[in-house]
Amino acid sequence: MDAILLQILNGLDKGSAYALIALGLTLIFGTLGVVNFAHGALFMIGAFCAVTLQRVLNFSYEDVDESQKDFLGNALKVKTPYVEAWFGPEFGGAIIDWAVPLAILFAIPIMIAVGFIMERGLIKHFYSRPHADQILVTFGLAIALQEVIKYFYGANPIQTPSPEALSGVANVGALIGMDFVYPVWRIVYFFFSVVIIGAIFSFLQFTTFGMVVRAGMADRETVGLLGININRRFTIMFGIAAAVAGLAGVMYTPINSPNYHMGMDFLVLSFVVVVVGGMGSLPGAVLAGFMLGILESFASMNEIKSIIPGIDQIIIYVVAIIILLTRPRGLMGRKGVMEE
Amino acid sequence: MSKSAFSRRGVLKSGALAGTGLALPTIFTASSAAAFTNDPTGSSVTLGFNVPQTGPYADEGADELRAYKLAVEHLNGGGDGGMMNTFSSKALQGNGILGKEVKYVTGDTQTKSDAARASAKSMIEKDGAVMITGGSSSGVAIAVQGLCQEAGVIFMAGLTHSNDTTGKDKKANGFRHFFNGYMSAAALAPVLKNLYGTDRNAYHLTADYTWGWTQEESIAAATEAMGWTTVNKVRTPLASTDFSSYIAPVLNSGADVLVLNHYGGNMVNSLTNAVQFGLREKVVNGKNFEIVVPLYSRLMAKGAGANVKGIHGSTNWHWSLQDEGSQAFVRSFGTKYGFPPSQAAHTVYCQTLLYADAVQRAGSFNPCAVGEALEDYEFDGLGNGKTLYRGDDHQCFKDVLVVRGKENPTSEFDLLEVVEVTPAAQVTYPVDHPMFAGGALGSCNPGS
Amino acid sequence: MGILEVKNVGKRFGGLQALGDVNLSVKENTVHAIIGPNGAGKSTLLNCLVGKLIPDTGSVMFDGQSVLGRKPFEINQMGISRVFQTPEIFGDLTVLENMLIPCFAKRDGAFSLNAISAVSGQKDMLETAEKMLVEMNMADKRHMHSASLSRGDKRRLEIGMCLSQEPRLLLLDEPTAGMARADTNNTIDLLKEIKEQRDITIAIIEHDMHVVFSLADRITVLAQGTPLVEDDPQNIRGNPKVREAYLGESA
Amino acid sequence: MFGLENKDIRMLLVVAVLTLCAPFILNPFPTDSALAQFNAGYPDLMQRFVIFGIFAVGFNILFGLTGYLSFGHAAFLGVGSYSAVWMFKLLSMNVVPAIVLSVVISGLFALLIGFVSLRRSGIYFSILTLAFAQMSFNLAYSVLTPITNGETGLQLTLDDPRILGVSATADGSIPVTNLFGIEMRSTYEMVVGPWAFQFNAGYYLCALVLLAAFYLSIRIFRSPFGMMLRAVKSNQQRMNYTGLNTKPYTLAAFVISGMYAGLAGGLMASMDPLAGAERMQWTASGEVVLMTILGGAGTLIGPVLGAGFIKYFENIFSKINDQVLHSWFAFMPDGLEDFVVFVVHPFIGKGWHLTLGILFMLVVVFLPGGLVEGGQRIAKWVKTRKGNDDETPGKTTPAE
Repeated sequence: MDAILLQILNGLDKGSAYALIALGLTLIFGTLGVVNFAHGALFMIGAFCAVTLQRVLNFSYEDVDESQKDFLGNALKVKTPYVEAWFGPEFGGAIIDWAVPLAILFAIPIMIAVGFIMERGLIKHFYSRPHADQILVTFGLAIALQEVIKYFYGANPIQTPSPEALSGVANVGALIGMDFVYPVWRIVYFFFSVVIIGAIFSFLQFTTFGMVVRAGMADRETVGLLGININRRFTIMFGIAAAVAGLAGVMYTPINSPNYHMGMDFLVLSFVVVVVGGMGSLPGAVLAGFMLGILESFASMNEIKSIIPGIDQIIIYVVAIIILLTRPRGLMGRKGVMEE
Repeated sequence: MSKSAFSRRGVLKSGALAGTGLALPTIFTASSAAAFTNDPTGSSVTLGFNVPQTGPYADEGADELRAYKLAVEHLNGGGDGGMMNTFSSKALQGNGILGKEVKYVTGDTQTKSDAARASAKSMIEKDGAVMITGGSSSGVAIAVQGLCQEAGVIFMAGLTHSNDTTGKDKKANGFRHFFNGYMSAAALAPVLKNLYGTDRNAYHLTADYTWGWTQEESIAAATEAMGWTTVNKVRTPLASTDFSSYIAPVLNSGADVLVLNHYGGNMVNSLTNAVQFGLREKVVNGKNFEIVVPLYSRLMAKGAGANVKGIHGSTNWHWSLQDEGSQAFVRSFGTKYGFPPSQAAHTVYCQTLLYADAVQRAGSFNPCAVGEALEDYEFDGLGNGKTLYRGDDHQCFKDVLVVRGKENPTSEFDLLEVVEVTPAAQVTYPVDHPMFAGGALGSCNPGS
Repeated sequence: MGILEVKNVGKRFGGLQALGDVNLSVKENTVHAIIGPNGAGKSTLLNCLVGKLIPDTGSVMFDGQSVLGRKPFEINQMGISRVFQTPEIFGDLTVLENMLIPCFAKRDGAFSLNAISAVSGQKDMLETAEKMLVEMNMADKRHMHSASLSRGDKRRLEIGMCLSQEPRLLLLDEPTAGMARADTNNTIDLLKEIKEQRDITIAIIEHDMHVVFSLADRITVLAQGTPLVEDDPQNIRGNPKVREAYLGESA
Repeated sequence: MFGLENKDIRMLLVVAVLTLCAPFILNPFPTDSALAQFNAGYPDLMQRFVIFGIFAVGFNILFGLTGYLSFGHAAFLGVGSYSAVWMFKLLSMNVVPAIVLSVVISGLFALLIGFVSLRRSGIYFSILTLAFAQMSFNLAYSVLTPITNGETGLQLTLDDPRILGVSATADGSIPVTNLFGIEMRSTYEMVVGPWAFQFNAGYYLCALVLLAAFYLSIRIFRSPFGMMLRAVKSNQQRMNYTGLNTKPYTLAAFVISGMYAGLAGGLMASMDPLAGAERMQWTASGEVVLMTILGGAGTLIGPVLGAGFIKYFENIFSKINDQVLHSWFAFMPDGLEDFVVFVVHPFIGKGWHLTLGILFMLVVVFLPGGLVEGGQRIAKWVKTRKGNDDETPGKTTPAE
């Protein structure tokens, strides 16, 4: 019983990353009709916003300590971050410790800017081009972006720990009268994603801007005829989608150390999530994200693996096939979206 | 029909059939001038450094490349000579190999067998490389080793830890300096016994491919032999990035030791996840829960950050070793590049030197002669103490380091500390050991 | 007994009764028009005839065989061709290729793995297609990309494609919708020509009374999913029920 | 001739000349010159050009004609390779049975996957094919190891049975692949002045197969079947209402392109008897998609150009290192040399991916029809210039 609850929790937590990425991807699909293979790269850039902030906060000056030796036998240079020197070791240390949450503030403007530049500079020219061209250009962009990151940060994963206070485990089982623990940061990630998803949905539901965008998703031409400048709004939506992917990346860094190809690792999966959810459906993407997360967690249980060996390797794809064959347009897809 | 498989650009260069302006077809046969593939007849000899330059192991590949360049410099008499000064064999003169200047070509394995073989083939066919070396994973090493056997050049493996490389997939033209899964287990087991006792329940998480399996098998056998119970062996998909769903069941499994048979990015993530789930603070059956990472790499340990503290594993070599050879290598590498070398860098540097030395001693680049010179060759001064290149399986037998994540690192390189140097005798196994059975070296192939 | 016999066909969409109890008989070699106000169920009925929709009740017989449960391509192979409201042609192909495809479909059936012989070597097919192009007055446009044709030409092409299959029943779904007067008249002339020169039955769904009265031999008026009247054009013109339900002042 | 029209014969002849003379064309620089780095005329790479050309030509029959974008075609290439290697292990080292088996098996595999996947269209179809291919890859890497040898890849060993051959040669090595005795790896070297050209038996086998495959693809493009496939892409609704059943058309195209992929896989294994699971990974499927689009989807020659382009970068650019750069720019003053090397450095060697990514973007932005369009533009430009020079100077030829 514990084991099952734990895997459900784990699935929700995995699913929140899938859902966040798929949400942005489907926003771009839905509004702009663009197949964005660079969406994983946006997630990765978000993660490297956190890495960058951590590096910036750790800019250090060096003191020579004669009592210690470095690897060549010379006197060791001890590094002290400027932040600690300016704000005192305690407060300065706390700032460095909270680098990842702080990076959210840092990442939002950067990601929106990246989104704007991408849309205005490149994607815009591809609205009326075939999907194949969109795939080629965004894939090229994704490769170029990740190579740039690799050039500056290397290929190895980079450790970006969560704040001390949010590390460790919490006894979540106690809430329901049981006893099992779960990492605090992963719980934080789950609630964070719920907040972001909620914010996006309310934004689309309750603002005029959101209403126009939703109308545009349903029928772009009609909205254009009303004399509303839908293109500018779509640019903003692209910025928002980039920001969502970026924030998902920032908060993901303590869970797994980021590296330059993490975007590609998520790319295929996020496409599967979006399609299983149904093209052009935001609730579908979120639902599919959580569903696949939970199923993936279950499939990795020993009890299930011993019945069907290797099921955890392929569960996502098996589910995708079953759903697409039984529900032609995924869970909640609309008719006629990307069926040609 | 010609039997010549691969080009010998060297011959042609010096042959200089130019001048006549005529197309002059030549067919090389076994009886032609060259007796083996890519016989360097000019004033230089070309080595092929085939390392991952893209993909997850690109940093390790870059470090290997640095070591190769250093080795070439030393072989050609440049720099401070590095380990050439401490190497027990004094055959190398610092004037290249057999008086020929050492040149090199580089390629990208992408950590994919196909790409690695394509790259190695281009080195052999286009650049006339007489030896291929490098790599950062066992799949690639075995694939390229097979290719070199067919092509008739020597393969000096880089970082490859699977038992199979010198076990069921061993080849007469392939040589491995790096240690393997069995040796890791043999070195680790006694240390673990001392630290954690004989009554332990181990839970294995294993990368689901051949390297992972051989290591899992080795560690399980060694720990079971000293009284531990293996609670479970769980295979994790290679493509996993988040291991939480595999870690969660460990919590209530009754296990008190977690063995992570992962390498590279997988290792960083699974270890990070394990620590996240509070396994290190956990107490099971009145004992502290422990995590073991049998194959450590300092470059990768960096990605796991503070999570490695206090966690034991094994490694082929570490820059903090105090012997003369290691010191010399760290000095020349560190002076040139500004940071200490990794174990991958060390092993490929050694391999390059060992190859050059064998050629020098054999007096020929012929793979069969080189192979003979390397087989059952005993040497010292390359950082791992007295070492034997066993002739029966082309595996090096040398001391293995048991290391621990350092609690208070003084710099970004100072992540591991050596706990014990397990002597070579303790990790040596008979050549017909069941974990290595099923293959045959075959006979050396000089090509042509 | 007509060539097309629709009996007691009904179709619901959720709570909406799109078709009530439709009975319709189309006589061979006549032009039968189906008219009715918007939402009368004309398109639903048409879709039931061609296999796009399956009616909940009733039967549809074509030449003595039921079409129900058959796929659109099977129904087409039985001899029913359909012209769409907005011309459906192969926009990426040339006009000649557009015309060739139905010829091949007629000769080779629903599927043929004719992958080795060249199209340009099939002289008989080319001849048939060329003949039809001449008939449609489009021979000079044969190598044009069909997507770049004018609306009127697309319509002619589509009708030509249907005719080259030599169907026994041609279904036309508002063939002049959105056309300028001149184009509409051209289309009427074309259809008249077809009617006179060929042994063909035509069923036409139309909004434009001018078209209906110029062409039809028989008219069924549909209202709220059920046939109101079926009669000759002159009687329909004078029928007060029809005036009330549909024609209103415009007649 | 060959039942083709004149322009198709011309194209076939061009391809024939290009492939048969590839050892010359791809080795334009003298062996000792600094630019020899750009020579691609060695057997392995030439084989790869041709094999991936076959793969892309086949993929184009599906994607270029019907518009169905399969993201799992690498699975058929992988299955073809495995079949061929198993044939080498069990039956004989002759490549003919191996290639035949790989085409048959991958055709059956394509029939199965196509039958299921073609129930959906558009992106739903793409994801279904992707899912099947990824499943094949993941399973081949792990639980199917007894058949695929997992991570290491399926290789020949000294104790393979090889019913119609020997397990090991007299000198104790694994026998090599051959075509009725002609060893695939045998190479004949011709030296002309400072140049050296390599003629490899395996390459010529691949080249002939490519020509046959290309010829077949021309026939398909020009056939009624090919026209029907283009009609599927253009308007499925009209297809259905013209009495045509689209499903068998798309399925046939899928199976044919799957068999092309299997042929490529079988040839790959015949040139180098190893089959690795990563041949089936989505990145490999993506690669053939990129090759086709890059070259020009729906054109005959485009996919071959795209395949050559990508493989050239993968194999030639990745091998350029700083040492090579320095030797190129050695003529410059020291400071400038270092600066130039510094600027170029990120784009070569380990940065070849970056160059490739940027080139993808440039091609798709400036040449919407792929490389073929680039070729057409150049041809037009040349024609225009010629027209100006020859006829009426000053009067520009109107664009078509």
